Amino acid sequence: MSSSRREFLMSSGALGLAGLLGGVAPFGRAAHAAGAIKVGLLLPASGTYAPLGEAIRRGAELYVKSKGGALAGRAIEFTALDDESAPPKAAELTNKLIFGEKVDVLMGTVHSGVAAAMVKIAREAGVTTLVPNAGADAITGGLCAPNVFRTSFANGQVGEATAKAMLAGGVKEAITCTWRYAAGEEMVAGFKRVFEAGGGKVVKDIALPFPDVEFQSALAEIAAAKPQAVYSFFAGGGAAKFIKDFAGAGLKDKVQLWGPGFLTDGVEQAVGAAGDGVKTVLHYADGLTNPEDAAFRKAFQAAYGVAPDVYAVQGWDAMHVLDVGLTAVGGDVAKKDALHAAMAGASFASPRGPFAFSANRNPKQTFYLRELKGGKNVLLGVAAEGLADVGKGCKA
Amino acid sequence: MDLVLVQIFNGIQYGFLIFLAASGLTLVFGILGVINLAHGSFYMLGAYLALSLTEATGDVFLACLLGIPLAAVFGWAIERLFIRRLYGRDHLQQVLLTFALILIFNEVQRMLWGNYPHSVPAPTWLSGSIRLTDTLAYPIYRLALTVICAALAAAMFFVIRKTGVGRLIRAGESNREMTELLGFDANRLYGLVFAAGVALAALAGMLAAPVESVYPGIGERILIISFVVVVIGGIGSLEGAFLGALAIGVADALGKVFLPDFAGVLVYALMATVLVVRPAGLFGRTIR
Amino acid sequence: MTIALATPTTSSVPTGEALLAATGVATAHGRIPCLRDVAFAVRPGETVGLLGRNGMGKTTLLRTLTGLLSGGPTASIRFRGVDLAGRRPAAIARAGIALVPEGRGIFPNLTVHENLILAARAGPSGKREWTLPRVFDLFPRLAERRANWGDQLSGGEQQMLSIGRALMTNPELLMLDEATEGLAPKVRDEIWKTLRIVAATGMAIVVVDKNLEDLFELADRHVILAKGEVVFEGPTAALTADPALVHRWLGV
Amino acid sequence: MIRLPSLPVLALLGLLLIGFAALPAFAGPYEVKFATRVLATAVFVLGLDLLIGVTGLVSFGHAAWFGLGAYAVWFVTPPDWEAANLPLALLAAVALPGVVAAVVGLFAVRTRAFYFIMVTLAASQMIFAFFHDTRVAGGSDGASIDVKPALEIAGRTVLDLSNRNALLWLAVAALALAYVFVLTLARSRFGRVLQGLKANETRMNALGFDGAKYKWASFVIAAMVAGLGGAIYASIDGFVPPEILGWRESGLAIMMVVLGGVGSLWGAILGALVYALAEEILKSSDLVGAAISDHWPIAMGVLLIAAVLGAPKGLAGWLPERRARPWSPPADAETSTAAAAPSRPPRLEVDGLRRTFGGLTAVDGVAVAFEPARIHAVIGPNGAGKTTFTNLLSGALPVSGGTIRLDGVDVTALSAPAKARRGIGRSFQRTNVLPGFTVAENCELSAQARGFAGASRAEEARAVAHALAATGLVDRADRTAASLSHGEQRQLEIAMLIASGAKLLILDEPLAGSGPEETARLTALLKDLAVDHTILIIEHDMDAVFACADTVSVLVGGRLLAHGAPDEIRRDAAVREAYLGRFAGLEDAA
Repeated sequence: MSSSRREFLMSSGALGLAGLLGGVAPFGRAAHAAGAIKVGLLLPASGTYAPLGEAIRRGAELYVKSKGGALAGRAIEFTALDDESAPPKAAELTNKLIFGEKVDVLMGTVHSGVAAAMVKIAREAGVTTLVPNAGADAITGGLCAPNVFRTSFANGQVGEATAKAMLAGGVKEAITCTWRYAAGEEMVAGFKRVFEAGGGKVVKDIALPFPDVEFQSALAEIAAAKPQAVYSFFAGGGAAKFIKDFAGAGLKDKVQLWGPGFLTDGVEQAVGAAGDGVKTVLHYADGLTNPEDAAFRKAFQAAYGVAPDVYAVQGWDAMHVLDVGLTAVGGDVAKKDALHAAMAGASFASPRGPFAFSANRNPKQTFYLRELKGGKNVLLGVAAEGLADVGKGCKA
Repeated sequence: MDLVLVQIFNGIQYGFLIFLAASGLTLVFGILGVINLAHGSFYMLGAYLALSLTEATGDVFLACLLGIPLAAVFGWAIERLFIRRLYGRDHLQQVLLTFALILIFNEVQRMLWGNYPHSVPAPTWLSGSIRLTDTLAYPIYRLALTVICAALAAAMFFVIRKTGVGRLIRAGESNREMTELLGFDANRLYGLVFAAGVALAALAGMLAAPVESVYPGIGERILIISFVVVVIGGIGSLEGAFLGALAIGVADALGKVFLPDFAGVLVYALMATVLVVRPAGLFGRTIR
Repeated sequence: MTIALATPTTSSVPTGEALLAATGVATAHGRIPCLRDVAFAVRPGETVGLLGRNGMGKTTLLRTLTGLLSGGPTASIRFRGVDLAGRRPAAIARAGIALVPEGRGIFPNLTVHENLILAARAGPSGKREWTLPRVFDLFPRLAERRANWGDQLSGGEQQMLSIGRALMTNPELLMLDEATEGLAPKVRDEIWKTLRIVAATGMAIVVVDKNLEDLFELADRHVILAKGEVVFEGPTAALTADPALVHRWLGV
Repeated sequence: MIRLPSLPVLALLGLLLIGFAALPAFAGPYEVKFATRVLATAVFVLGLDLLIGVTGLVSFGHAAWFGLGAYAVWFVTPPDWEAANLPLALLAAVALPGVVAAVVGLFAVRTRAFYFIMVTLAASQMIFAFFHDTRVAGGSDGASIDVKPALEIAGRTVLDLSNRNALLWLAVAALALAYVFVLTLARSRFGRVLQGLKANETRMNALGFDGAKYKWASFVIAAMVAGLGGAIYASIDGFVPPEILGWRESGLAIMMVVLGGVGSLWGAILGALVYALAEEILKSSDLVGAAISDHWPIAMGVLLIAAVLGAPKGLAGWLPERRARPWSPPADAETSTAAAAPSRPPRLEVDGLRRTFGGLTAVDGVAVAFEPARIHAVIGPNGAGKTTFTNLLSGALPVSGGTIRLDGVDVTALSAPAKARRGIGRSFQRTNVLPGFTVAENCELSAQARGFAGASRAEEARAVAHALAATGLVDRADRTAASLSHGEQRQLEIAMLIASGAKLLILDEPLAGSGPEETARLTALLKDLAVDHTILIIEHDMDAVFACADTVSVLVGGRLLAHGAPDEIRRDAAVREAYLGRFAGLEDAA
């Protein structure tokens, strides 16, 4: 695969750089095993979202392992790059996976900004693309394309579900608090759309530069405004710190803390008692009763020694969707149209409950209301059922 | 109104912390004449030392006690190996070499401690909160941090003003040649000052670890802020750095509440304004 | 006007006795040579006047002797039997050579008191003859100004402080560059008086100054530099006896 | 002086460009995109080298201009799916950084060295914070350009940047253009002044150039060049993250400049390429082994430290430099030397001249007249106020009182450049030639200052020929100033003054550091020049002063103690007293 690259480098050599560089080919990589399908993982392995990236990778790998290491008879080979949740590197790394590594399937990522850049390139390249987390509305909205599939959520979708639960829980006024970036804004926009339509009042919007974790100013503002509740979207390390600082500022017993489930997922242990009573809404929860979840949790615990979270489910389901598609085309990734059509039609029982795609290839799914208690996201009930995103289908 | 007061307090607390980091930078720059871009890496080193040593000892203050000498020795070695070659060279080379050091330090951090963010627990005996208003409480560790930083600032001023080492540092800052003519080896003085600068940055990182959480690249924000503080205060001026740090801290805290979109711009705008009005910073350039 | 070019008579300084014996000093600023093969010696307890017009190399020689400049590969600077050539200034200072530099080198951000105690150390042979009280004794004015910052002093006070500070290091050889330049006549007289007191303690002194009369009164011997070379070396009497010589090398 | 590239360098650059342009024929999309990014970076770094290498300003915020160029493309790209206009995008990418840099530059060029570094850093961080923290252009997520610029002529799309090969070729063309532009600029009369500022700003101001204006202009131009690079960058993936404005990118660009060789310009291109390739190589485990590729930043850091300490001249140091084009006298030099020569040397008259610094009076009521076509020496002990006196005459310092008249015209209040244009030229205590320039180029730069006084190019060329001839440097014309002997450098200083059109030469210690032979040659030269110049020298070498001066003025304690013919001065009792103290009387006693 890399003969053209060697030529490129040879030509550099011919251009007088040979002496300089020792005539070496910097882009060369060993060709992958014949017959294997190459899946490129663009996931954060560092930074505030690193734990999320790891969970997604584990979920995906576990699914493939559970199928004996092959989908539709084709071995799956993963190639991972660390995107550091840094948008500036997104384009370069995506190019590297698609054109450098020549992956058959691209899977990524957590950060919405990185995902937006990735999807732009993936659309042009037409490579089969799975988005296992980043909820940027545009990915299955303005940027949507037949080759792009999301197995997680759209940001607005989660915000809407949370607003429904908060209204149902009797919350009338709230402050929103999030990072000032696409995901945060969309989570808030979706929330406000439904919350205000349902008679709720948003007192104030607080937005911090991403990924700032100095929350003192925000907490002081919240304390000064004394709202009934805070609707807050943070994730990963930032979420853990927000919950702890929220309690440390003495707000825990005065103001209800609500948010999309990312606020508490993966940080249940880290926040300890400070997190007790935080209510969140998500398309996954601890204590679901479906058999798929029971099996999934058992396998995950056995493989990695920790309980899975929503990110692991999203990674798992991404491979499940790919599995459906590959099975339909007999493992031939070159039949892209058929592959993508089959994937778009995927409908199966996921650990999160029933899974199917909307017209935008974003999941239509159930959202659960949970409360963090003693280090567990305890299921309180269903917040919204069969909720789709607001996207209106692709333009192209 | 409460909010303003609370924010001023938050700003002062943040200001003290950046003073600790910036004081090392201003000393190194004022006396050695070296632009040290790697200063933030030493803050990062401190934060990670706090992480490891707190795990080992169970208390972040014990970690500080162990970490300070470690950081100082590390700084002394870095001065011997690299910084010493930069004296008298032009700024371009100083910028480059210390920039290259950042690349190396960041990667070493990744090798030793990995990429995940970690949190460092505040000591249990300081883990509560004090109620400020009926809705707002303030974590005791943050209060303690403010007190400790204030005490350290006072100690630093005492050392600089009242002790033999302080005299020598001030002398070296104003006239290197004359200190040598009086029999003091400037290279040793420079090694000492650099080690002290590293220890101060690391100490700031160690103390901040419980409130900031520890993550890769933690030093870079503090690096740029420290430079802003040094320029506002006047190169080599501890008083200037002190006032500059407090001004930046308060401006940042108030900006976050009242001009949320422009809080980041505000800090640099403050520096630009100071430079236009007083091109050499608030306090000329000698340490008294 | 007859001009007698006196060649350096190194024979008048038997090296065996010399406190300081420098030979082959050839200092250059970049590609401009400033000193050309200069030899310079000081005997124990002797006071030497170093003369020459501006730009002829006096300051350069003092700076070379104190290690601030390199005397070139041929230089040998033996002091109390040890070759100091190539040593760092701090090591030379500790070996017992103190310089009161042109411009005085007062630390403006240290008080008078701090300027003095910063320098306090025992001499190379372990003696501590010059202490803070004794310096204040020598310059009562400094005692009055002890709490003032260095940059709050008048020129004369600064020069006193610079001399006092040099003495605090208990040197074996005290060198002064432009000892009284820019000072009022009364202050000059005080400086000269002080230098005579110091010389009387047996300390070796090298003085660069333009006031020949005072210098001739103080110094035992003189060295004249011109264009980076030693053009005269001899006792004071040799100069006072030959005004033409003085005019040739120092006059207008 | 920045030279045209030598033949091997030209060949290398040509091959590189052809190689880049031909890349799509044998490489895949990844390589094409990689190469395009290298080209964009090279344009950016080229702009920075114009600042660092030519003007001598180390900017630690240059990425702001690169980033603004990229964002500018976003600003002019319509959010819908209509085609974006390529010429408009490129224009915006150059104009936006240019306008912002014009404002920042007003403040930045007033600072020096460290403060310049800090001001540019602060400016770029401010711009970064603006784009990162506000949602003006996508905030921290970055700006997404959905439709790439295209060039349409008469309804036909001629060049569409969404075609990656087209973008590559545009990038190749942009780099080639940017290189030719920056090189031409650096070698132009304007660029020559910039290089002069880098070598010695005080000197340039004394010659009559307003350094701040030139620095400002180069700051803005460098920003615009970087903006062009940013436009290409933005078109690669249609994605502009705010981090490209930040200090890390600025630092990397400085790395590339230094790696390539500061001030060579083509080195910037090589620096960008080699840095990118080195990073790729170090990241590739096949080539360097997993032990290194897993921790490539360490290897990169070590390489860079080695490069900084070991090869300060960078890659450019390894390839030959082209020699300077030999200087040739203008065709009409023979006939017109006389015409270029000064019409008549001026008379300088000062009255009651005074200058105080705080409480100290450095020059105290000096009144003296310097007759034309003579050598006047000013002597006096250290601290007598001689240098202050010359600074007042040349305009480097404003006077506190008194008047200065040049041929009867009051020039007291004029600035240094203005006085220089009136024919007052001064040299400095330390030699002050521009070491990297040839002798002829040094003089040409000085002669350029005549342009302010309305001299034509031909007159400038004649002035150079005249200056070289008058100072006996014609056979040294093509040597670099750095390679001259000390005495020759002094001659060159004087030649520069003459070339600049000075009629009154104020020379501060022209003989300092000269050996006897050089002294003899220089004094002979001064005597020759005194035919059509008025010369004022400050000198400590009394033998030389009394050998060549027509009058001697003695300054003591800021006052004019005596003024007269050398013999009078020699006999003056007050002067002797000043020089020898009370010992002056001993001669009479003896």
